[in-house]
Amino acid sequence: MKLIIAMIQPHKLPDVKRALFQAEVHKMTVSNVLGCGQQRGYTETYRGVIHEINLLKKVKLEIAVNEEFVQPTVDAIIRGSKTGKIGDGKIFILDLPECIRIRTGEKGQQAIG
Amino acid sequence: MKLIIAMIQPHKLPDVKRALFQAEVHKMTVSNVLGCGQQRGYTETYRGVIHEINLLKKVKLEIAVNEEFVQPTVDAIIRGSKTGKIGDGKIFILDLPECIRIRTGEKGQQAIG
Amino acid sequence: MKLIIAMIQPHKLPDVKRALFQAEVHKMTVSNVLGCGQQRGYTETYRGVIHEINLLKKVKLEIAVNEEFVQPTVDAIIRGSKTGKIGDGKIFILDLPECIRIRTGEKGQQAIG
Amino acid sequence: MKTGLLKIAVATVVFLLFMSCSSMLHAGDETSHASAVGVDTLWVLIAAFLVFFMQAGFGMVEAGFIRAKNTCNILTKNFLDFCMASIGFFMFGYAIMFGAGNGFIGLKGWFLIGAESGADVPISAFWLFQAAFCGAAATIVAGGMAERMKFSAYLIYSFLISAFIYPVIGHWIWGGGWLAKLNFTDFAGSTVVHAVGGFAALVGTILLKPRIGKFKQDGSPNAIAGHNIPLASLGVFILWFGWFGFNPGSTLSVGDGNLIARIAINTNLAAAAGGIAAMITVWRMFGKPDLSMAMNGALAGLVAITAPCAFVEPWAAVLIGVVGGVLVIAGVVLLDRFGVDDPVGAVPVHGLNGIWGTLALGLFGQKTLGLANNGLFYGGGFTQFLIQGLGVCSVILFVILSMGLIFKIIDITIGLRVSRDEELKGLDIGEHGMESYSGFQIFLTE
Amino acid sequence: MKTGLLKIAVATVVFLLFMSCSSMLHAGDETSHASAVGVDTLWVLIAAFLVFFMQAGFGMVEAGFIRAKNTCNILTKNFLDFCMASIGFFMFGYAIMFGAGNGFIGLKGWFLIGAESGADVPISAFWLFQAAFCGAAATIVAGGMAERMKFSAYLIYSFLISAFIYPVIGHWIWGGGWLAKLNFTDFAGSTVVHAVGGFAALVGTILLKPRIGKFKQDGSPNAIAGHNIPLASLGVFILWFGWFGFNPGSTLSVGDGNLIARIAINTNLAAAAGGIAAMITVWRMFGKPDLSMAMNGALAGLVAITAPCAFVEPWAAVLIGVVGGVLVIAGVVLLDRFGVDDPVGAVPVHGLNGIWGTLALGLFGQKTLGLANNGLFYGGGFTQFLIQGLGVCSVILFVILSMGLIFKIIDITIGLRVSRDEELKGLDIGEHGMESYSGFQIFLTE
Amino acid sequence: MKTGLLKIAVATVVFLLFMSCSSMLHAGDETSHASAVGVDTLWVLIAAFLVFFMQAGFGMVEAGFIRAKNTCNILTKNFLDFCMASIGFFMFGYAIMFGAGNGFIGLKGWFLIGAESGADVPISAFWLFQAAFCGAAATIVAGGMAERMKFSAYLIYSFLISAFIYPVIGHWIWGGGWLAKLNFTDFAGSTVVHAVGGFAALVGTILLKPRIGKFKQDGSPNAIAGHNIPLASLGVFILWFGWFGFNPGSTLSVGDGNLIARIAINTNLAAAAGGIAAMITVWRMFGKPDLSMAMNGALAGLVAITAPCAFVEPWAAVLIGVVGGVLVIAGVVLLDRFGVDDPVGAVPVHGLNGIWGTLALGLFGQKTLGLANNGLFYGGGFTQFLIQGLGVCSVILFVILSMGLIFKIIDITIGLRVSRDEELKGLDIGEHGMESYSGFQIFLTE
Ligand SMILES: Nc1ncnc2c1ncn2[C@@H]1O[C@H](COP(=O)(O)OP(=O)(O)O)[C@@H](O)[C@H]1O
Ligand SMILES: Nc1ncnc2c1ncn2[C@@H]1O[C@H](COP(=O)(O)OP(=O)(O)O)[C@@H](O)[C@H]1O
Ligand SMILES: Nc1ncnc2c1ncn2[C@@H]1O[C@H](COP(=O)(O)OP(=O)(O)O)[C@@H](O)[C@H]1O
Repeated sequence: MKLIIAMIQPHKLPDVKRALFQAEVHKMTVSNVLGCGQQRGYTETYRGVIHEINLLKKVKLEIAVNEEFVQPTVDAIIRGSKTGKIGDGKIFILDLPECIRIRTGEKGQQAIG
Repeated sequence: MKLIIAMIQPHKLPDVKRALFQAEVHKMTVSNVLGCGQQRGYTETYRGVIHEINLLKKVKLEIAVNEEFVQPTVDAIIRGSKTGKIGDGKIFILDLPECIRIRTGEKGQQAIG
Repeated sequence: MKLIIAMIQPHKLPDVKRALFQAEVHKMTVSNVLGCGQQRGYTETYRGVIHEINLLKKVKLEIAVNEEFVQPTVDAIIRGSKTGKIGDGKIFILDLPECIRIRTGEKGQQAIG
Repeated sequence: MKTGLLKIAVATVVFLLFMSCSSMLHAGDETSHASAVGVDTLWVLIAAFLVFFMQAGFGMVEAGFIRAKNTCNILTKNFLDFCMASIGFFMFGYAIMFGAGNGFIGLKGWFLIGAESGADVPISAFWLFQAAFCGAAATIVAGGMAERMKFSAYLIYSFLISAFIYPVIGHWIWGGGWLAKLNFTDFAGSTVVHAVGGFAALVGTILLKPRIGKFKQDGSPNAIAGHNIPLASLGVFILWFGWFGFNPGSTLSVGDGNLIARIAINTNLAAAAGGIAAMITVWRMFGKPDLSMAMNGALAGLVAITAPCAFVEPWAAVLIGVVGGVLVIAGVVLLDRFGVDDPVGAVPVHGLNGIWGTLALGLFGQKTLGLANNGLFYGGGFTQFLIQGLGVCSVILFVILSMGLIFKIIDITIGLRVSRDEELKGLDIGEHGMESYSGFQIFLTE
Repeated sequence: MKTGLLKIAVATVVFLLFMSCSSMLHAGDETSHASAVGVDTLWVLIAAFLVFFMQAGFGMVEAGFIRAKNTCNILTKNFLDFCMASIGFFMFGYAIMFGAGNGFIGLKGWFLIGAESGADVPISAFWLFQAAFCGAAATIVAGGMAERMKFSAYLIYSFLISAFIYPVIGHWIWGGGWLAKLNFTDFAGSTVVHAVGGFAALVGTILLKPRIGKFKQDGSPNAIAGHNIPLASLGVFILWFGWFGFNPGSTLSVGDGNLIARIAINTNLAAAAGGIAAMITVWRMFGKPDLSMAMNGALAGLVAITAPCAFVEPWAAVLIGVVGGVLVIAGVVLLDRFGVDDPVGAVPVHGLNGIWGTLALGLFGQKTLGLANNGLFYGGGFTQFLIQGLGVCSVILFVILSMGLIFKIIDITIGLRVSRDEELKGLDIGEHGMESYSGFQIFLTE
Repeated sequence: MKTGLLKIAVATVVFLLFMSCSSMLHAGDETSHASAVGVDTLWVLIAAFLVFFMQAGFGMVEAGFIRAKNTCNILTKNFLDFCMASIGFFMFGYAIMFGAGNGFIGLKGWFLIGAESGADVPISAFWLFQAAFCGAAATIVAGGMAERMKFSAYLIYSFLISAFIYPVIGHWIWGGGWLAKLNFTDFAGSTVVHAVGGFAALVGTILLKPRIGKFKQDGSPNAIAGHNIPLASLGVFILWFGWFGFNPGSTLSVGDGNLIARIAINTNLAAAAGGIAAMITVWRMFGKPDLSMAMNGALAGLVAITAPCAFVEPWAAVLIGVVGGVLVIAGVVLLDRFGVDDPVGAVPVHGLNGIWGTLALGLFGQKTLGLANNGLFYGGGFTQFLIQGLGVCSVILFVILSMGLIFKIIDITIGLRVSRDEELKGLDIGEHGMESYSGFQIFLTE
C-alpha cells in the first residue's frame, strides 16, 4: 500500500475531487497548508508597506491506496490540478506498511478502501 | 520506529487522549483535517439550496513510537474512538527511520519519547 | 529521497526559514498543529476556572529533499529552532520513494527541488 | 375732572393689563420654552444619524453573507459608496432631487449654493437626512453584485447612481415631480430607495453573470455559504435599529408625537412579523429554521412597511410584514431557478418588497391617517392602488433602462467583472492586496 | 367732544395694546414652541430604539461567550425571541401588564384594541418601549441555557414568557398591581426585567443539566472558553449604550431634564465601578485580569443600578456598582461549585444583581428624590427595604414556579435538550444545518 | 351718563381684551410646551450616549488592526480605560477641568461635590458628556502602544491621563483657562481630545520601541497585517456615528437647530472627503485601494473638522477633510521611515489631524458664524491662525513633557513593556490567560 500526499492549488480542489471520483478513488483526507515553492508569491501592500508573501495557501491531500490504485490516483490528481503554470504543486508517494479500519478492526488491503 | 497516523471523529479526541495516557503514550501531534470516507456526510440547506457536505471535519493524530509501543498505541486509539458506526476513522502506520529531538540533538529511540 | 517532518515552536518559524534559505532549501510546506509533548503547557483561567492547556500550538514543516540535502536541512532546522528549553520540538525523517512535479510530470530527484 | 380721572383709570387699567399680559408672556420666558423648529431639527438630525448608521448594517450583512476571501472588497465598496454618495449628493444630487425644475428633474442648488430646504428644518439637517437615504440606495447594489464586480467599476457606478439616477427618481416622488402630482405616495422610500436599489442590483447581477461554482452544469444551484453569520446578524440588528430613523424620521417633524409613534410601532411589528413568517416558511419548505432567511424576512418586513408606515394601523403592519417575509423566500428560490445569482438577497429583500410595500399602501392605506384616498380594503376602490402600481412600474422601468445602460457602458470600457483567476483567489487579494482575516486558517475552496 | 376724543384715545390705546399683545403672542407663534408631549414622545421613542438595540448586545455577548459550533443557534434564538416578544406582547402581553383588571393581572386591551397608554405619551410609543423591555427579559434566558437547548422548545418558551409570565409580574409592579400598591419600587426593572430573566435562566439551566464536558467526574468544573471575545466585548458596549435608553428612558418624560440627567450619570458610574470592581476581584482571586469577568462586572453594575437609578446620589451609584461587580464573581464561582452550568453568566449578572439592585433601593433611596420612604442609610429604617425584599422574593417565587412548570411540560412533551450527538457536533449543524463560520478552520474539540 | 357708558364700554373692551389675551395664553398652556432646558439636556445626554458609544468604535478599530493574539488585551485596555476615566474624571478630573481656580488649573468640585455645570444643562448631563470625551482621549493611546504594553502599566497611565493630564488641558481651553482667554478656539476638541491622545500615543510608542519584527535590520518596515478588517470597518462606522454626538453635541444646546445642523453636515462632509482623498492617495502611491487607509482617512477628516465644525461652510469642510485624508497617509509613511511603530495609526489620525484641524480654524473660520476673528481666507489675517498655532503647540509641549515623565516613571518602576517571550506568544495568553478566538486555528507567526 502507498500513502500519496499531494500539495495542490486550493482553487483546483473541486477539479481534483471530480477527477478522483471518476477514477473511483473516494476516500481521502484534505487539509490546509502554506507552501513555499518555485512560485514567487505575490506582493501585498498594507498601510503603505509592500510585503512579499512567500507562504502561499495550498491544499494538501492524503490518500492511502493499494498498489494497483497508485497510478490511477496520481493520474487523476494531475488531470485535475495541472495548468502548466508554476505553483501547480507536487505529489509525494510513501510506503504504507499497515492500515487499520477502526470501526471493524480490519487490516491492510481490506481496510484501505 | 513507526509513525502512526490516525484520522478520528473530532468529538472522540478527549476519549482517545485519555486512552493514550493510560497506555503511557504522552506525546502526539494533533491537527484539523477534512475527511472524505465511507460516511456520507450530511446535508445542509442554506438559503433554500440543499447541498451535500462530503468533506467532514476530522482530527488527525500523528504519534511517533518505538516498535514495542505500536500495538498498545493502536489499541488505545481504537479503544478511545470506536463506536462501531461508519465514520470511526482509520489508522495508518508508516516506517520511521529517524527521529531527532531538537533540544538535545538526541537521535532515534531516545529521542522519540 | 527523504521526507523531513519537523514540529517547532510557532514563534521560531521566521528563524528556521532564514536558516533554511541559507542552506539553500527553498521549498517546504507549513501547517498549524497542536502538540502534546514534554512541555507541560500553561494554565489559563477563564471565568474563575483554572484549566490546563496541554495541547500547545506548534508549527509543522514538511520538506522533501534529496539524500545529500538531508543533513544540511536537519542542521538548519535545529539552528533556527533550538533554544535548549523543553518544547523546542522534534524532527522525523521518512523514506520518500517517489516524488512528482505536477506541472511538468517530472519524477524523482529532478522533481523535488 | 371726571374725564381726567377716567383717563387715569383707563390708563391704569390698560397699564396693569399690559403688565399682566406681558408678565404672563415673561413667565413663559423664564421657564423658557424649546423652539419647535429646534426640536424638529434635532429629530431630523438624530434620524439622519440612525440612517447613516444603517451603512454599517448593510456592510456587516453583506460581508457576513459572502465568503471570507471577498470580505474586505465588499466592505471597501460599502464604505466608499457612502463617501461617494455624500460628495455626489452634495454636488449634484440635491439640486436634481429638490431643486426647482420641471416634473422630471430639479435644476437648482448645485453644490447646495442657493438651495432651499425641502422641509421646515434648516437645509443642512434636511440634506444630511436625504444624503443618508441616498447612500442606502447605492449600497444595496453592492450586495447583489458581490464577489465578482470590479472595484473601479463599482466606484463609478456608485457615484453615478447617487449623483444622478437616485435623485431623478427622488424628484419625481419627493421633489414635487410628476408622480407626486399624481398623488403617488411613498412615505419613507419603499420605491424611492429600496425598489431603486433592488432593481439596480437585479440588472447588475444579470449583466455580471453568476459567480463561478454557483450553478451546476444542469443549472441547479449550489449553496455558497456566508462566512460570518454573527456579523450578518449584528448587521440586521443595526439595520432594524437604523430603520427607526428611516421611517419615523421621514415625518421631518415631531409635532405632538402621535405620528412618529404610530410609524415606529408599525415599523417594529412589520419587521417582527416578517422574521417569523420567513422562518416558518423556510422551516416548512426546507426542514430547517435558516437564520439567514429569517433575518432576510425581517428586512423584507421593514422594506415593505417603509412606504405605508404612516398610513396604516398596527394589524395591517403585521400583515404587510408577514407577506413580505413569505415573499422574500419565494424570491430567493425563484432567482435560483432563473439562474440569477444574488449572494445576499438584495433583489428579493429590497426589490420585491419595495414593490409590495408600495402596493400595500393602496390596499391598507387610510384617508383618516392622511392618505389622499382610502386603500382598497377601506372602500377606496382601486384608485390609490393603481396610482401606486403606475408609480412603482415607471420607477423600475427607468432604473432598469438607465442602470442597464450605465452598467453596459462600464462593461465595455473598463469592464464590470474581475478575471476568473482573481475571482477564485478572492477579490481581497486581487483588488486590495490584503486579507480580511490575516493569520486565520480559512479554506478557500468550496 | 372731550369724551369723543377720549373714546378715540381709549380705542386707540386699546387697539395698540391689543396689537402689541397679540403681536407678542404672534411673535411667540412665529418662533413657535415645541409641544411637551411631542418631546416626551420623541424621548420615549429614542429610548425604545436604544433598548431595542440592546437585543444586538445580548446576541453578541451570548454568542461570543459560547463555542463557535453553537453560535448560529444562539443568534437565531436571540433574533426570534425579539420577534416573538413583539408579537406576543402585542397580542396578549400589553393587556395583561397595563390593562385594567385586578391586583394580579390586567385583562383589557387585547391586540391593543381599546388599550390605553400607561404614560402621557401616545400608546404606540409607550407600547414600543415596553415591548423592547419584554424582549430583553426573554433573551436573558437564552444565554443561561445556551449550547444544549432545543430550538423548538426555545421558541415556545419565549412566546410564553413574553406573552404571559413577564406581563403578569409587570402588572404587579408597573401596571398598578398589588406590589405597586405596597409602594414597592423598581424604577427601570432590576426585578421586573432582570430578576425575572435571571431566575428563569436559573430554573432552565438546572432542569437542562450542564453541558457535556463542563464538569469533571469529581464535580470540579472545566473551562469552556468563549469563541469570540471581540464580539462579546462589542456586545457589552452595545448593552451599556442601550442602558442609557433603559434607565433614563423609564422617566417617560423629559421635564426640565434634571431627572434624566441624574439617572444617566448614575447608570454610567455604576457600570464603570462594577467593571473595575470585578476586574480587581478576579485579578486577586485568580491571578489574571479576565476581560470576560470585567465585562460581566459592568453589566452587573448596570443591572444593580436599574431599580434605584432615579432615587440615589452618584456616590451611592458607585457603591452599588462596586458591590454588583464583586457579587457577579462570587455568583459565577458559586454556580460552578453547585454544578450549575450557566455559560454566559446570566444568573449572576441578571438574577443576583437584580435582587441586589432592588434591595439597594431600600438602603440608599431618598425621599427627597421621589421615593416613598427614605432608605435605611437615610434614616428611613427598614420599611422600604422590607417592602423591596418582599417584592423581589414574591417575584422570584412566581418565576421559579411558573417557569419550572413550563419548562417541565416542554421537557415532557417535545423535549428541552438536544441529543448527545447533536450537542457534540454543535447545534448549528444539528438544528439549523449551517455553520456560523463557513470556511474557517475551527477545532470542534475541547 | 356718557362717561358712565364710556366706563362700561371701556371696562368691557378691556375685559374682553384681557380674556382674549389670556385665553390665547391659556390655549398655549393647554398644549403645554416643552422646556428649553429639558430639550437641551435631552440633546446633551443623547450626544453623550453617542460619544460613549465611540468607545466601542475605538475598541473595534484597534482590535481589528492588530494581530489576533493581542486582541483580548487591547479590548481589556479599551474597556477598562473608560471605566477608569469615568471614575477618575468623577473624583478629580471634573474639578480640575471646570472648577474655579486659576488660568492653569481648576480646583473646586472634587467628587462633584459643590461642582457647577459648565453649561445651562444640569451638571449630571454636562459631566456625562465631558466624561465620555475624557474616555476618548485616554483610549486613543491604547492603539498606538498596542501589542507590547504591559496591562498594569496601562491601567496606571489611563487613570493619570483622565484624572489629571487631560483635565488640565481641558481647563486651559474649555474651563476658562489662559488659552480660552486668548480666544483660542477648539469647538469640539481637535486639540483637547485628539492632539492630546495622539501625542501621548507618540511619546508612548517611541518610549516603548517598535514591535518585534516590525522593522528589518536595514530599518525598512515590514507589514504586520491587521487580523480582522470587518471588525475595524464596523469600528470606523461606529466612530463616525458617534462623532455626530461629539461635534454637534458640543453646542450643548439645541436653539433653533441651525447650529447643530451646520455642524452635522460639516462633520459628515469632512469624513467623506477624507475617506475619498485617502483612498485616492494610497491607490496612486501604492497601487491598491487599501481599505485600512481609506478608513483612517475618514477618521482623519473627522478629527480635522472637530475644531472648526461650527465656524466654517460646507465647502471648507470638504477641503479640510481632503487635506486630512492626504495628511494621514503622509503621516503613516513618515512614521515608518522614522522607525516609529504605531500599529493603528493613532498618531497620524489623531495627532497630526488634531493640529491640522486646530489650524484650519484659523484659515477657514468666519466671524459671522461666531468666531472671534475671521480666518486668513476671510480676510482676518493671521491673528486667529497664530492664536491657534500657539494653543496647539503649548498643548503638545505639555503633553509630551507630562506624559513623557509619566511613562518614564512607569517604565522605571513597574515596566512599560512585556517580555520578548510574552510578546511573541501574544499578550492575550501572557497577560490575561485567555484566547480571543478559542478554537479557531490561527497562525501565530508573521
Ligand atoms: N520539496 C518540497 N517539500 C515540501 N513541499 C514542497 C516541496 N516542493 C514543493 N512543495 C509544495 O508544493 C507546492 C507547489 O510547489 P511549486 O514549486 O510552486 O510547484 P511547481 O514547481 O510545480 O511550480 C509548494 O507551495 C509547497 O507547498
Ligand atoms: N484511503 C484513505 N486515504 C486517506 N484518508 C482516508 C482513507 N480512508 C479513510 N480516510 C480518512 O478516515 C476518515 C474516516 O473514514 P471512514 O471511511 O468514514 O471510516 P469507516 O470506513 O471506518 O467508516 C475519513 O473521513 C478520511 O479522513
Ligand atoms: N512521539 C511524538 N509523536 C508525535 N509528535 C511528537 C512526538 N514527540 C514530540 N512531538 C511533537 O513535538 C513537539 C515538541 O515536543 P517536546 O516534547 O515538547 O520537545 P522536547 O522534548 O524537545 O522538549 C510536541 O508538541 C509534539 O507536537
